[in-house]
Amino acid sequence: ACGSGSGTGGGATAGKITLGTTKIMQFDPYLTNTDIHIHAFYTYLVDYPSDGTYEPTPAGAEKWEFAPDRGSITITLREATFHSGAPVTAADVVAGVKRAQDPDAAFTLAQPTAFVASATAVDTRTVRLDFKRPTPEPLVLDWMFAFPLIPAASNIPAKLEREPAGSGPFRLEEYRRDQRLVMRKNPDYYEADKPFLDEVEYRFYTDEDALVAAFESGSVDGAAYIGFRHADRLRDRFTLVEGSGRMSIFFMNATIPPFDNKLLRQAVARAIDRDRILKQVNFGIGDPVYTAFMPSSPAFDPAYLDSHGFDLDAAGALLEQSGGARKAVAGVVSGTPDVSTLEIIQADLKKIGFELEIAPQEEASYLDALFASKLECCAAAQPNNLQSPSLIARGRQMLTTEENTTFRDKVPPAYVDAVAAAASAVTPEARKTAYAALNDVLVDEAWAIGISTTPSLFALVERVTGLVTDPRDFVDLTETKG
Amino acid sequence: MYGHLVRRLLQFAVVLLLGSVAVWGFTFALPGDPATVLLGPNATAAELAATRARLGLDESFAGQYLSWVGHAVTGDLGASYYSGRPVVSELLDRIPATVQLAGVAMFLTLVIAVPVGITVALRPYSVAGRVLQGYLTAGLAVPTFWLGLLLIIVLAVQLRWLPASSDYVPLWEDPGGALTATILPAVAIAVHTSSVTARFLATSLGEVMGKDYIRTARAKGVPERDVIRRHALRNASLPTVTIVGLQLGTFLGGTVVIEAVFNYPGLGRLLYTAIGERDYALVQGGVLFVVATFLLLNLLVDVFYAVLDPRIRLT
Amino acid sequence: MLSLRDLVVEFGTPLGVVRAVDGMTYDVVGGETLGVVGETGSGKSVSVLAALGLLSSPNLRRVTGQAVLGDVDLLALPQPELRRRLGRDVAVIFQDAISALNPVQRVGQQIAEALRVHDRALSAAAARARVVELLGMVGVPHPATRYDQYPHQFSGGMCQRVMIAMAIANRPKVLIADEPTTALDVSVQAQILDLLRVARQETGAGVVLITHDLGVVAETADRVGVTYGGRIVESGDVTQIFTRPRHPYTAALLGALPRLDSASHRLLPIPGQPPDPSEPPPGCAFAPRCPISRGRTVCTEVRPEPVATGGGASACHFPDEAASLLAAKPDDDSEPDSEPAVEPRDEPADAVLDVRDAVARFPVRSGVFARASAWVHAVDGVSLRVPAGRTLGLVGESGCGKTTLARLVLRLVEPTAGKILVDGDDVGRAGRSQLRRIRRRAQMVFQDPYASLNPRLSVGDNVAEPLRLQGVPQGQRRSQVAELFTRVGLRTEHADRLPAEFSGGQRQRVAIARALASRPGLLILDEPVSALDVSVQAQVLNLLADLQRETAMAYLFVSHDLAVIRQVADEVAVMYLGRIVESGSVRRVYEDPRHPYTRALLASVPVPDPVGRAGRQRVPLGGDVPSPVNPPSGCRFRTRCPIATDLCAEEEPPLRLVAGGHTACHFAERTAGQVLEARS
Amino acid sequence: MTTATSPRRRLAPLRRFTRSRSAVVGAVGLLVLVVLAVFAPLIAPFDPTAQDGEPLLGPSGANLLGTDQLGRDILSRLIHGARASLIAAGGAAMVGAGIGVPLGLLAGYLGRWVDAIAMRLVDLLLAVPGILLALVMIVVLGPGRLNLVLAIGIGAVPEFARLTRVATLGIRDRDFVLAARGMGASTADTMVRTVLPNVLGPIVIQFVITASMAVVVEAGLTFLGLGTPPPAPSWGGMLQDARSYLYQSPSYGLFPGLCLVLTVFCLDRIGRGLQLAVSGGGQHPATRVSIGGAV
Ligand SMILES: Nc1ncnc2c1ncn2[C@@H]1O[C@H](COP(=O)(O)OP(=O)(O)OP(=O)(O)O)[C@@H](O)[C@H]1O
Ligand SMILES: Nc1ncnc2c1ncn2[C@@H]1O[C@H](COP(=O)(O)OP(=O)(O)OP(=O)(O)O)[C@@H](O)[C@H]1O
Ligand SMILES: [Mg+2]
Ligand SMILES: [Mg+2]
Repeated sequence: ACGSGSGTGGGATAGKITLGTTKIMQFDPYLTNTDIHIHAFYTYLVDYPSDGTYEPTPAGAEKWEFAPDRGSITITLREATFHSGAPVTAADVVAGVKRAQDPDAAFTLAQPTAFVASATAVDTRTVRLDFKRPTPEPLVLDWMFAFPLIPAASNIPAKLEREPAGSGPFRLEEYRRDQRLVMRKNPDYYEADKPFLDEVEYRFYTDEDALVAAFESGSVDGAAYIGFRHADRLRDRFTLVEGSGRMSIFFMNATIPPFDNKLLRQAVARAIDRDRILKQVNFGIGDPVYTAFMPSSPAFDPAYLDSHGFDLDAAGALLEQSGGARKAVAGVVSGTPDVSTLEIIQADLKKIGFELEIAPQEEASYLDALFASKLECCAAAQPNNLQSPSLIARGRQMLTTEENTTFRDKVPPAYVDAVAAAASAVTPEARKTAYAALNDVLVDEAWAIGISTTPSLFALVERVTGLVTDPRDFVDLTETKG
Repeated sequence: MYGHLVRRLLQFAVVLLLGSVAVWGFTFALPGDPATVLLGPNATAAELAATRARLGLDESFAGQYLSWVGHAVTGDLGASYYSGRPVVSELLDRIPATVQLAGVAMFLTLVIAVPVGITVALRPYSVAGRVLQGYLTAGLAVPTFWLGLLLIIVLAVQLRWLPASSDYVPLWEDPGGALTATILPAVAIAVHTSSVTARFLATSLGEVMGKDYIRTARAKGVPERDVIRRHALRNASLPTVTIVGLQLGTFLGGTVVIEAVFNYPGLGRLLYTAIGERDYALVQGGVLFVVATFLLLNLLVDVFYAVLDPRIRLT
Repeated sequence: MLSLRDLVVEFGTPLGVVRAVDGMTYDVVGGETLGVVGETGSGKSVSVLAALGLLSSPNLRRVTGQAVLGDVDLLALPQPELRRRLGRDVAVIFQDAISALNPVQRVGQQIAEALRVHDRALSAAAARARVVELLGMVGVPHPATRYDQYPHQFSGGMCQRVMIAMAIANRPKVLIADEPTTALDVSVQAQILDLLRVARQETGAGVVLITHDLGVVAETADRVGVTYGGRIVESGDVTQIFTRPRHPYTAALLGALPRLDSASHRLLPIPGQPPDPSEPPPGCAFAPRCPISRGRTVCTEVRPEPVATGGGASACHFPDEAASLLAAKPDDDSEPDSEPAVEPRDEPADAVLDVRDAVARFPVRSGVFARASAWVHAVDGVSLRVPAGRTLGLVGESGCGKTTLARLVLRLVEPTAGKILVDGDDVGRAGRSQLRRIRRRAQMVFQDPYASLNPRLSVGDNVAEPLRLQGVPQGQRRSQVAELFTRVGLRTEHADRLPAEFSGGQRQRVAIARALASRPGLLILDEPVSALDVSVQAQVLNLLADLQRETAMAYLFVSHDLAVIRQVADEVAVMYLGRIVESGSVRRVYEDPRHPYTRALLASVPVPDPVGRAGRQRVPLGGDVPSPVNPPSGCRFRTRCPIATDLCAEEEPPLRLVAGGHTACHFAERTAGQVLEARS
Repeated sequence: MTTATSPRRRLAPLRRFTRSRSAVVGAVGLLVLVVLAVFAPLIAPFDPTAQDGEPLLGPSGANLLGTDQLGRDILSRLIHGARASLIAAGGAAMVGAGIGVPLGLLAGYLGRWVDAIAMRLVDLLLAVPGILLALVMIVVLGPGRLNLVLAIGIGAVPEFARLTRVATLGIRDRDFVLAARGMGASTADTMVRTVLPNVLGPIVIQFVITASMAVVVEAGLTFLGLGTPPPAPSWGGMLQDARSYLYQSPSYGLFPGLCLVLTVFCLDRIGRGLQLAVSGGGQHPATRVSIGGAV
């Protein structure tokens, strides 16, 4: 599957790779929750390195400057062109911010953009963002890291959904749902010589095992987002790349019985055997987490793993104390490793006399029930909150508003306050206290219990090098060779 | 005969209409909708509502259905919620692949079923007969997906003789490539269907061998080989034609599991993912297309049957 | 020519080994016709099939003996050798001709195949020419067109002609005809028997004619072999067999036969049933039923071997006593059972069944919406009356509407027009509950005893079914069933058995018992004895006669067998294409038939008396019955009528009073004799 | 009058059945399975959901067939898994027969528009790919054993309906049915008491065939993630799990696969035996079979 396409850039490392994946794809970075291809089409204002640290490097933005009171930022855009050939202008950023502020049109960006009051084009390449209140720098940088450059005219959902319109290293060549996505090198990419590859083809697989078999038999050069169980077997023959990944979280729904009982939630929280899950479900890949912060997050506090970790006796005692029901149903998307995770939790809970029933569902049904707050509990993935712990309040179960599916109108005020404090702690000391408080309330309310990080896993033939993921777990092919 | 044909066509229309209502009812009964899948787990209620409005999902059932039927009769089945492409083009994309796989699988089915069926019918107690009867049972018992997996692991992953996943390569462009791509899924399917077909053939051949006209042929002095070829097989093939037709119909409707196992870009997989994604337009158009294909094929089988059987043709 | 020597055929069955043929021996020589006659299951078919290597059932256990054709033993030949002789030296005509032809092959090609397998050099064109010639020879009209048609486009009689053409195609030395006319109407039967005679002359072959119809044998055979229990029990010249039988079984068969030519007397049934081939008795197989054995030990212990006696052979220990059975017959004639004790009354009010202008049409559906595009005029304006205690016999060819008429009475078929009164109640207008009451008073007995009983219920439950439907409580049902069983001569202990365990005759008794359960005043008997062997037929006919005498039930007795109708009926109605063409007392219709159809029917019936057969006048009907969808204009019979004129096509003759009966013919005044004279 | 069974003839079909050695083998095999399923808690050496062992062990003295990825005893799971398979088999066949037989009976006996409507429904059911039908039904009804059985059973309805209809048509005009009407039996009474018992033969055979299909389809649906919910073991589910660990523990997948094959084998043999028994002696060993399957 490797042919040498005639790259327009004419680089020495012209080449083509084929990657297999099981993911669905869309092209609107404001909406998409898939992550394998989006970074190839779009340039963001800044980049973070792939090593887990948060040192911003200029990308779409050439430079930026915070107002001393942290009440605004002025961004100078790099001189670059979109795939369409049009130049990247400040007006495009202003239009993009407008859209990001509309919660109806941009869920991946709406919450992170909440701090922005307005955007103004100072000149064609300079934009000024005014904040609603003084905002910590990390939060703004995280926002810049997440903000894609899109031509204003194309920046509407109906259009972007099907046609990427960015300025990223690759352009869309061909897309056939369920079959393939072909990307060609963008010759006008702002970094000369990059990307190295001329062409990247994604092949879509319905079944993960089919994907791995195809990879092993040489049909594709790489397999993306494969299950950990394949790791051991593939390790000696192929290159394995672990991405930054996400977190696996156990959620309990506080709006309906039995988990409207806080003590019961706390009891169950202590019955999660992270070691065994890491060993048997993750095959040793990933790290334990407790309060939905990745180890790279400034709010990550390993102490909770010891003080509130797996302890069936403590769990039993709390269960006794809660006096509530001893039975619950867990929703989960069928065919995912979360099923096995739940099975382990189930077996442990059984030992302390709590019966957890597992009801695997197909994804759409699961989401439907989740949105309607009908799931009693579930195991689900949660994205990385980068260096701003307040970004934890992004997902449906973590919102501070009534739309929070695990609390609805009863979101604990302490949580709301803790998130607000984290989002406005401008000084490092203030941040420290704010993050600790946030951790405290998360542990106390115990509705979202971290289990482990789940890095994304890629298997590649040896020829392919330089494939990395950014902290959001987006695949970055700019440096990839093959 | 012609009246019969026209009646069958009318029935066809009725079933199609019934089918369209049923499919619509079912898609609306499915929990979740395209918006939920499109936006994923972290979408807010407002975003969901906005997306629904944009996709036209907030109209009434009857309104949507009627406008859909109105367009459908002109051949416009709407557009996929995901790709935005017309459902018809999405389907047309997959049809050649499906037809090719169905063709190869059916060819294999017949190549296996006919000799096996004949041997089992005529020499049930011979060594070959007994062995082949074992095949008939095994063919039914082995789940197709399991067989597919084994084939992949042994032939593709271990021996690397054939590719594990099968892309669609048009037969006329690259016959060798097309064959290597379809042979594994076709075998996985044919093991099951050939054992079913062979049983039918064996049963009807067994029955036909007891018929009076076979005795007549023998009494005329026709050698046994010709009795079987000229008299028995022709009559025994009649009921088998129906089965083969039905099977071909199911092949064309998509062999979901096998397509998933071999990642073959066929109709079945398309519909399977479309259901998962709640791509209503595609599900509705696709299922209707599959139903129509199946019914049309049955109609063809009817006609073919009539051609084979003068008792039907001439009344 | 062909000699079977000591042929033994055995099958393995779940209930043990069945010896279907037990030492069958007979010969046939060129140019002669050997009639092989016997009851069903006596091994007639199996023996020839085994001799020709055509038995292919997987449970065949053993075939021994010899089948010598010319000078080779067919049984000793390897299969390909045998096949080379089949169809060339010996040909077979099978019973059910329609199913004996390949449904998907053109008729002509099937015959041509018979030619070409034995003559590889024969060109297709030459074969075709020869087949067309053959088809013409056997009387298939338009042979060149018919060549390309398929069997389902042929009537049963035509299919049998095709079979005959196929059989004589290679001028075989021996022709075996296995019940060639059994499923056919008398008129067609007469045609086919004529054709067989022609075929024998044409080919000079020896013919083996297998049948269970003594009349057919008497008409056509030169010599006769009578089979019983898988072997020939008597053989000899045809006249001798019929006049001086030397085996009691032969004599008993003749005694059980209803006759067309003589006034009715009580029939002499053979008691008991044929032997069970899985448990053959040690002595004479007929001994348990034999009127002359009288328990003599030699009969029950020693199996009699055939002994040649004066031109024939008989396997009986006391052959001389057999003939006396035949002589005893006339003595019984004194019985008054069928001569009506009561003279027919004229008052219409007394009729239990009164049918007035009944019409039943079935739609022929075609087109897109399956609309009725035409109608089958199954019953087309029939009137008849059956008074209490009397029997109306209804005769006619197959498809003339007899069954439909019988079903109309119980409204199992919806009447299209007309009135049917049972005990004065209008069946057509009756509501649900009234209909149920009517159906209790009128009961039906069906033709096929194997099909008319629910096979999943025990015979007792079958009989109790009408009682259950009337809501009779369990306990009472039981005693009533026991009583019914006794009345029809069944053993009450057998009530728990399934119908499958009974023979045809016994089942017909069960069916009659079931019909009697609701104490009906009217019995509709649709061919109640057609599926039975003569010996059993006689038992059932006698039972029916006895029951009528006891209860004064009225019978509507449907049959295509003129002899049976003569035996049982007081009045007769002759049906043709949905209409009654002649009716009247038995004597009037049989002895002074005024309708040419009645006359033709009577002439077609083979008479079981070979004496004087050469001199008998036969004017069998030509052609087939026209389609009831488009009955001919005017007189419906005119297309086959020997005396039809233009008038007949224009005007439909009404059923009118002629010579003490009713006849629907423009020329009803002419007697049979006059017609013959006019012809010559 | 009650029917005291006459042992001799009533048993004839049974005798014919038992004469076929392979049919008896099948029946015995199935019996063993049923016993295993019913008494699973007594027979299985371990709790099938207890994650007590090391994961993915090969066969050993402690765990005769080894352990699965969560350290559960495979043998115990197989024994308990027989329940899922047998419930799917019996349940689906019952649902299929329960709906299909009355439908076919009504269509065949009443004819005309009832027939037309019923057969169009059947056409439709037949025309929709079975696995998609099951998929949609499970999604709509929600996962769970009962719904699984329902979904597979609905797919089997057309076969039952068509078979029953054809058989009914075959005897609708037979004399004994006419006789029942002639005795004054109502339509419903005739259908249930007279027609139904006489079309039961082929239905019973179809029942067994459907059961054997259902075992395979259950496995296929579990493969698609729609089968028996965890932790209850099912062979299909184990097979699905096992393929992820084929390299770590090759024997894991072998056993559920074998169980599946053996069950279908037994049912198939019984089907043939029944066929022989119903159709009388001298029958051909090859048998009819339904066309559905886990394609
Ligand atoms: N395959 C078989 N297995 C067991 N018994 C058989 C088989 N074929 C025939 N028979 C038995 O052989 C006996 C003779 O049958 P055959 O057909 O020769 O009778 P037949 O005299 O021709 O009677 P019919 O007048 O009914 O044609 C019958 O009792 C029949 O039941
Ligand atoms: N249900 C029906 N639908 C259509 N035509 C029918 C139906 N029943 C009978 N017929 C036709 O009506 C005519 C009379 O049939 P019927 O059965 O009454 O004749 P029959 O005299 O009893 O004949 P047989 O001696 O063969 O029993 C035949 O042509 C037959 O094909
Ligand atoms: Mg016979
Ligand atoms: Mg009749």
